[in-house]
Amino acid sequence: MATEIMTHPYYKVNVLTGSKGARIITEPEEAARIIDKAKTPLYVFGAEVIDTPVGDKLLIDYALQIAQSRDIPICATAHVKRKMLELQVTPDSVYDIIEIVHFLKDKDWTGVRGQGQHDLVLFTGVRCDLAERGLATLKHFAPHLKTFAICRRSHPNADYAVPIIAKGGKWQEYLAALVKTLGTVTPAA
Amino acid sequence: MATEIMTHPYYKVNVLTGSKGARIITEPEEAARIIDKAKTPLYVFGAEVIDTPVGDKLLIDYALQIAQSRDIPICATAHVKRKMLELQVTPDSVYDIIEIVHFLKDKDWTGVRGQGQHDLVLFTGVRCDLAERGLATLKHFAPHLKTFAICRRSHPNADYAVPIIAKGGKWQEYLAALVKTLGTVTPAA
Amino acid sequence: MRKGKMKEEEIKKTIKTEDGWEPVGPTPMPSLTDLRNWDFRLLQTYEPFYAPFCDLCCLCTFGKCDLTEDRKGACGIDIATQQARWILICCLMGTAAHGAHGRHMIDYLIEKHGEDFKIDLGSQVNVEAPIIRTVLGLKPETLGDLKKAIAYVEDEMIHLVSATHMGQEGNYKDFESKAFHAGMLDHVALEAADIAQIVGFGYPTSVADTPLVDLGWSSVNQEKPTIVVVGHNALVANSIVDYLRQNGLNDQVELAGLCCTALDMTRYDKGAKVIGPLSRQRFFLKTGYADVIVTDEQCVVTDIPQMAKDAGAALVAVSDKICYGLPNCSEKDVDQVFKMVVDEEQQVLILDADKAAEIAVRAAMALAPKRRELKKILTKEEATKLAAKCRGTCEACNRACANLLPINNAVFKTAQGDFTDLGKLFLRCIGCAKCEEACVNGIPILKLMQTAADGDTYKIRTGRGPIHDVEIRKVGSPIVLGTIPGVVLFAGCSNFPQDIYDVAWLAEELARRKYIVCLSGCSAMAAAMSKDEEGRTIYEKFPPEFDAGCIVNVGSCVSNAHVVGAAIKIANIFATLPNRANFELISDYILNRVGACGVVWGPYSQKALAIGTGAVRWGIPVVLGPHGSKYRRLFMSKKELDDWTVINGRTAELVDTKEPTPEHMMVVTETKERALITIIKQCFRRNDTPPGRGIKLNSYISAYKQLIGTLPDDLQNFVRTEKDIPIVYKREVISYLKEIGWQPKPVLSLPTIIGTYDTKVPIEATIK
Amino acid sequence: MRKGKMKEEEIKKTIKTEDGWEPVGPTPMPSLTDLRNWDFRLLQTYEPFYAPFCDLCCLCTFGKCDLTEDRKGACGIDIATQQARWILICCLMGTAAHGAHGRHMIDYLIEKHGEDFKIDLGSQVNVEAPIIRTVLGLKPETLGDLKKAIAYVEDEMIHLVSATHMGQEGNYKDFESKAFHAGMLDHVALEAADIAQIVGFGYPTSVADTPLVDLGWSSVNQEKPTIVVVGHNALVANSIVDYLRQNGLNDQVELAGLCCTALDMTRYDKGAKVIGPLSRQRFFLKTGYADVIVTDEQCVVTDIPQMAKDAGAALVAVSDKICYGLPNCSEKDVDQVFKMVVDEEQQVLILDADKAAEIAVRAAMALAPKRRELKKILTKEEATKLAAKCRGTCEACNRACANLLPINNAVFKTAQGDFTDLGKLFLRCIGCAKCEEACVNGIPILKLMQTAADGDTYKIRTGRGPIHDVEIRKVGSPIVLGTIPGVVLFAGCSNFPQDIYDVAWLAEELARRKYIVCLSGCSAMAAAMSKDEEGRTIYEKFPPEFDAGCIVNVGSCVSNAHVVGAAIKIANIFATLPNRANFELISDYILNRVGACGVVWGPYSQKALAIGTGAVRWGIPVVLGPHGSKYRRLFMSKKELDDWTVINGRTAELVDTKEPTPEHMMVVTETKERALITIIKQCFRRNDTPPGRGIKLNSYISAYKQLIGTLPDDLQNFVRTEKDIPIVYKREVISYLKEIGWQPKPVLSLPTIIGTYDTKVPIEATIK
Ligand code: SF4
Ligand code: SF4
Ligand code: SF4
Ligand code: SF4
Ligand code: SF4
Ligand code: SF4
Ligand code: SF4
Ligand code: SF4
Repeated sequence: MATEIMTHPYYKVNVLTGSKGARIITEPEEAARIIDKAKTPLYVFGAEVIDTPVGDKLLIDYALQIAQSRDIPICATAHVKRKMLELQVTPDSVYDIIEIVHFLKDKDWTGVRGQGQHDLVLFTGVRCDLAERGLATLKHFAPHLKTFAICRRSHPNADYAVPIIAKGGKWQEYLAALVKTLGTVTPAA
Repeated sequence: MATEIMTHPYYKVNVLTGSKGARIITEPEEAARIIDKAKTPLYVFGAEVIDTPVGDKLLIDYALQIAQSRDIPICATAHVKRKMLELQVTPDSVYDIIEIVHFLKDKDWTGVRGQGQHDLVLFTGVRCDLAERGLATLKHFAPHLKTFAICRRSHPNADYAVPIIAKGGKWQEYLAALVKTLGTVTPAA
Repeated sequence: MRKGKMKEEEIKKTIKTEDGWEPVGPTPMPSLTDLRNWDFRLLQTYEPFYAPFCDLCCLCTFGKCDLTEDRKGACGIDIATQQARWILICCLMGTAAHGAHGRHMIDYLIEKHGEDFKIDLGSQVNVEAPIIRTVLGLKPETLGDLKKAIAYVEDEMIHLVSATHMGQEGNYKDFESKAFHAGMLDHVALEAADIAQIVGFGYPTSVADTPLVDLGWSSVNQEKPTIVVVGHNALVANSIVDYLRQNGLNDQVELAGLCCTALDMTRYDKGAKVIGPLSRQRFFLKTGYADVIVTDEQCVVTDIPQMAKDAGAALVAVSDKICYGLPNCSEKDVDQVFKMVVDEEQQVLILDADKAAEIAVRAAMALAPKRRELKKILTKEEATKLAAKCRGTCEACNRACANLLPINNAVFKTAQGDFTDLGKLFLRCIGCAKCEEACVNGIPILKLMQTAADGDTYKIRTGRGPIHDVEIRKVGSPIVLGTIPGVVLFAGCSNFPQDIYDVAWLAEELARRKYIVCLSGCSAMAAAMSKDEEGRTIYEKFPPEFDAGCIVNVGSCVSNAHVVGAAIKIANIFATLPNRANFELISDYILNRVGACGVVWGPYSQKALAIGTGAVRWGIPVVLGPHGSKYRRLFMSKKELDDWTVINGRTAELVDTKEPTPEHMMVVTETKERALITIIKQCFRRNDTPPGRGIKLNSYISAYKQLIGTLPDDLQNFVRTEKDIPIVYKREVISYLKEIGWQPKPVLSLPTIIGTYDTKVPIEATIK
Repeated sequence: MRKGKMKEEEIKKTIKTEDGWEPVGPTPMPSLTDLRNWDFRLLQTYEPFYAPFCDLCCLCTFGKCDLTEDRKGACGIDIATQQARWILICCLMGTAAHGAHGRHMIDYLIEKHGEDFKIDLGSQVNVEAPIIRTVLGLKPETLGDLKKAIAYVEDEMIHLVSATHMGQEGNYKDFESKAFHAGMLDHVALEAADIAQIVGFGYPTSVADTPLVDLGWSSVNQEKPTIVVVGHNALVANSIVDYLRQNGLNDQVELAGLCCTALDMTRYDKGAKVIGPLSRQRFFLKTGYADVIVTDEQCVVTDIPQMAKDAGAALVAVSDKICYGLPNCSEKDVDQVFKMVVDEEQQVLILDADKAAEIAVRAAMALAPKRRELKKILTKEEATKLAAKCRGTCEACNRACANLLPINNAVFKTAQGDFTDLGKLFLRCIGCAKCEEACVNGIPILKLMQTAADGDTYKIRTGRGPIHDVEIRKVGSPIVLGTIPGVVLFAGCSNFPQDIYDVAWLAEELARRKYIVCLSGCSAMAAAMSKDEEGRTIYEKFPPEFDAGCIVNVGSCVSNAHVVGAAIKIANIFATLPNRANFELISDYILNRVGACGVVWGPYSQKALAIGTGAVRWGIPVVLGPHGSKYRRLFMSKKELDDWTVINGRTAELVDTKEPTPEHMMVVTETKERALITIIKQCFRRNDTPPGRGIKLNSYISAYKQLIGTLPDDLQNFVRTEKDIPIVYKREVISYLKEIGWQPKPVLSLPTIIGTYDTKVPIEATIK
């Protein structure tokens, strides 16, 4: 009955000192289910999606596929928009990471599409220490939504986190499986 | 690969904020093995052993059995000695809990029997918040020994801890099994 | 920086060197490093013991840094040094709380009486400010002089706070030395603050048998409009007293208080009521008895605005330390503010004492008639019903409890209509409200406790302030000889591990054994909450004069200064050692010859930590209750394994005394039984004469036998020669000593550690 | 407490009210709550954003308390308030560091020159202390007056520290107001400290083109006896310069420094060398080049004693803030200490500047000949060999890295003999040494970096101190009109997320766009570490005069005061607003009309937090690099969703400007690209004239296009009328605005928020 929660992410500076830690989503299929269930999700792209290779692709390629599978609006932080435009995608919104987190705290915010506050926010490619701070903010001040850190370094302050996946190959497999599951499962509602 | 360590003991004031947490010893047999392997163990009896019922017995009854199974010297803290004498047992040493911890920090201390510093220290019946502090002290400042908190509220700062055992019955089972195993296994060396 | 010539001149001016009451000693107004050698000497025997509360450091943006297993922070700090830094930070919070309090009090009284208002503590007190005299070298004669003392604290503080910045001090010993400095400054602030309020408000002084006043939540007459003051600074409370007096409303309005403000208010008006210590804040405020709640500063639970709202009570915050985000009405017209408070139900901040007082009284009178219905506590039936959902099994309450109490069972029994356990629980409850918050069924546990709690009223003696010079003359010799076995101060907070009665028990056990027992603050209040069969509290049972077997309430937290002051006065008045700017000389005397011990059974606050840390620098050992382990640092010797060499003041020779006294300088004990034994032991001094040691050992042995059943296990450490052995136990002790191969130890009549380290104090100074 | 009459008289005396340089404004020497309404007004628009670093509070022994999911601590505190309390504690550490530094410096200089030593900042600076003038209402004329300024900081500090005690302030807004107060006090301390050292040591002032000096670890000539000073207080460093000069040893001994002491030392002696910022401390000290290491105070890594030992270097600690547990040799004879240091290899504490200087020099000369062998860095072969065990796979190093760097690959490549990646890594390394500590194979990664690092030497301009009044007169108008697009200060530490070149890049991008660019402290050093194709650093490329397109090194951390001072001077000198004791009036002016922005790209220290927090109270927005999120608090608006109503100073009417400027007061950006855009945006002001806004928008659009590829996504928020649109982008912008349904917004020439909250400042005061 000793409660065990995820406390040790990849980076030591992000060790959880606290009592509320992420649920680790070990299986991509479960990750897909979480995403699938969301009614008004949002996907936040951090600066690192642009230049982080995942096998033969870039992180942004997978992130985009995930977003597109459920028409999840994208918030492009930092200078990500530039790359997205190159890829012929227009982000639904452009805020820097801390700004979008600031809006997400407000339960009456209308969301990036004006359709109401988001219920699930995915994060990928945000610098890990900064992401962890933003996730801490949301954990404490945005009880109205859940966060999912799609990051192989793992994030204890998220509601859902990927386990630490050290090997590049495994990470690609995880992402590919996630994309695939989202592609095969019929969207809820 | 996300490291999970025990962070949530029974008492919230004892939540671990840190990076080094106890190994949970779920099986009494494993507990027995740990005790059995020790060369110069010590058993610290806290004030609560005297009046904490465990089923039809007192906590001190089990603690004594454990100690006696391997001739583990006992340090009686607080006013425990009085009760021990009633039970016809003389403690090997009398120090208050913080004092014995202070001695245990010193790797050159000769131990309560003058035969050298202890390599494993068992704790039972110390007020949980105080025990946790003492265990933290030893975790950081006594790398030369291991600690085992035989307490059903669980102690993250120990090296080994019992999981939280809410039900009195289960706790008695755990202790009984531990005593039994110690009694059946032939002492190492 | 080493002091330059100009700085030295400035100090001379500040302390009026020309004022020749005594020659100026080696350390006038010591700065950060001036007493460092003394500190290091203490630390050599009494090693810091650290109990880290966290494996990490999170103080700067390089972190969090993991400090386990010899890891260092990005700044290079290690776990021990980080603990010591934390201790310094916490001590500074405490010192600042008292210092700012003193500054506020003094500034206010100077506005009222002028800078030149004389300090006169009555016919019995000539050495008015032993701490300020010893530390600064200043003999304060006016309120203006007290201001100088606080200014000194302020000047030093900035350097200490600076040292806590990342990339500053890198050694735990130096952090501890700085923490000692903070603690000593704290004592300066305490003394300045209490002297100021005594003279400025005319509190009792130079009398021992101060009035007995009512204590307990039931002492509050809920028929009357009720003002409850909460905190530690009685300035506004006293203004309320003035306003009531001036308007002839004393009898019509009930004025009661929680924490030290209550204690200090009764020093001003013995008709005021003391509700209780910190642990009773939530409990009482949730009764709704208060029509108006006035919060001043320190140890004020921060959710009072919500509780006031829930109880339909008005809230007036009066301190710049606690503003609660409220509108500042200090400059507004009183009628306008009255309207805001009463009609618009607004909570307000008023930083003008007179205005706040008037608003509080008028609002209480206006609100009381409307609030009759709100002053009810639950009936047993209602309470039973509210508890009904509890099956006693989920234990969410227990797990959240800051005092590890078995709430589940008590609530479950309450659900069965049996309030006994809940009543008992209440006596151990520290009022944190975490159980209530955690309860999965939303049971209002604190409200249930109101129903379960007994409604007794008790008597507490109001704080008497400084110990009289004549008392010192009388007890000085027996204390130093050891024939009065010790002076024990119960100070600090109500974070008790066990029953609220523990302090009363400990105090009584000691008073019976002829210790001089002093109490202050929350401990003084808690000790009043226990009656004997005849219905008397210890304040009624034991004499109030500072002498063997007394029970003395010195006053609020700031009054703690007077007990340290008494120890100094023993050196100064009784032993005629010069104290002016002579910190080391006096502390060495106390450490070696004055059997004093501080006890904080319910340690919780940073203030109590600062006080305790200061006491250690003065050579006074401190015993803490188990919560004290959460301070993270103690000072302990290795007992007989350590080197106990001191100097014989008479011969200037080193002598290995082999005697671990005082054994520890800051130690935690788990149970009241162990605390009693430890307190007794911490009163041993190297200077004890054989008859004195005999008396002390008599206490020790009797208590040990009573509580543990045998002779003390470490008795051999404290018997120096056979002459030390108390007659009653002679045979038994001798046979025991033989058995374990005891050897006699030297007895020194003039022991000192001056000369065992690098100091400007000559050994000769120790023998006067 | 509200100020009483006596207090007011005292203040009048302190600030020499009779001295009629300006009438005294409403808030002379403001205390804790005097500017609270202003603070609350700021907080109304710029909400605190908290990023808790920990779910718990561990500040008192009631804890740890779990503050998740709306839980409160035992004291009643909630998670937001706890964060705010933490911020206050950290700000106080920063303020205290600067305040104590200032006090030390001033006391020292008073010993040297006397209290009446005149403040003379040269012919170009008449408004000598804009911060002290505005905050205190005092025009400091002598060192003694500067002491008064520090005494004010000390007086206020104790109250602020007090408020952090458990059971004090219970509302996050009030904690933030107190943090603002701490920040403002910090600026007072900065200004006092820098003015003191400028006048006391004769640092450059009233000149813009101060000398260019050498920077970089390779600038140190390891053939010579070498002294390296580390820290922030150049007092002892300057004494070393004096000693060298007096003994004709300048050419024989190499004197170099790390951190601000280095910068300040070059203001005293342009022959001294700057090794680099904080991030280079461990890196350099591990080279062994230093024969003697002198540590003063602040940002000194705490494991220097160990590093000194490892390197066989002598260590002399010279500050009471950092004593490392060392023997205090301040009173010992120099020869005796020399012996301890050189013969007995003891590390020592010397709190006497002259003595420390002499010891340092003599020890360096004695040790250098013996230490030749120790001054070697690894050859590539040795380094390759040492790296050999790394397979690049365990990643223990990466996981420990405080800057999240991919160390494994770099070390693995090094093992193959390829140093490129390690060289690149070095440029991102913040020198925390955690990788080394974590490495499972014990590879000395920092030593490998020495081999990988390039050995270039750079030029940095020495700190020039205050901005000249005449410069202010020149730039005042274009800044307020907006035609100089902004004044940007790069301040603070070297905890950079990305390359050490980032600051240089940002500074250059802005200077090119005709911003006024100032730098200080570690940022000023880092910006020097980048050369163009012609080998020039930005200090060589851009003019040093405070004007459009400049690059100004103001000096060390304490010199930051001068940039805030420049903003004040724009209001005071250019706009002739009275600044004496007129904090709100001046800050309102800055907030609405002076396009200034502070940048701390590598935020790490509590000092930088205090500086930043102070800047916000002055109305100056602050942009932080990503590590700044670990400060736990930002101030952000909700952009166009917020209410941006201000008052038109001319008509005293409320006007909804619909314009979010400045958009945030403290914000973190992740990448240098985003930082540039954000900095540009934070320089917008409501007061911008259409041509001015046009120029600012031109920068904004050009940068956005360059870095993100489109028109700014929030362009509509900042175009008020078509007149604001820069010509070059006119067509494109208009079509975009049409598309998204943009509506024109009011343009105010005299915007103010005075009058939108309860203040003593009349609206009329804002239009002068
Ligand atoms: S102060 Fe030191 S140990 Fe603490 S977070 Fe900063 S670098 Fe790490
Ligand atoms: S209020 Fe009392 S019983 Fe409840 S959790 Fe706190 S200490 Fe325990
Ligand atoms: S949490 Fe509530 S319901 Fe559960 S055991 Fe405690 S009082 Fe009963
Ligand atoms: S030191 Fe305290 S606040 Fe910091 S991480 Fe640890 S528990 Fe949390
Ligand atoms: S200060 Fe408050 S929240 Fe923090 S540990 Fe103490 S009671 Fe808990
Ligand atoms: S020293 Fe540099 S590379 Fe190593 S862990 Fe620290 S920041 Fe990372
Ligand atoms: S920890 Fe050491 S061995 Fe492991 S990857 Fe890093 S440098 Fe290589
Ligand atoms: S800029 Fe920052 S790191 Fe550098 S010396 Fe100043 S405070 Fe320290």
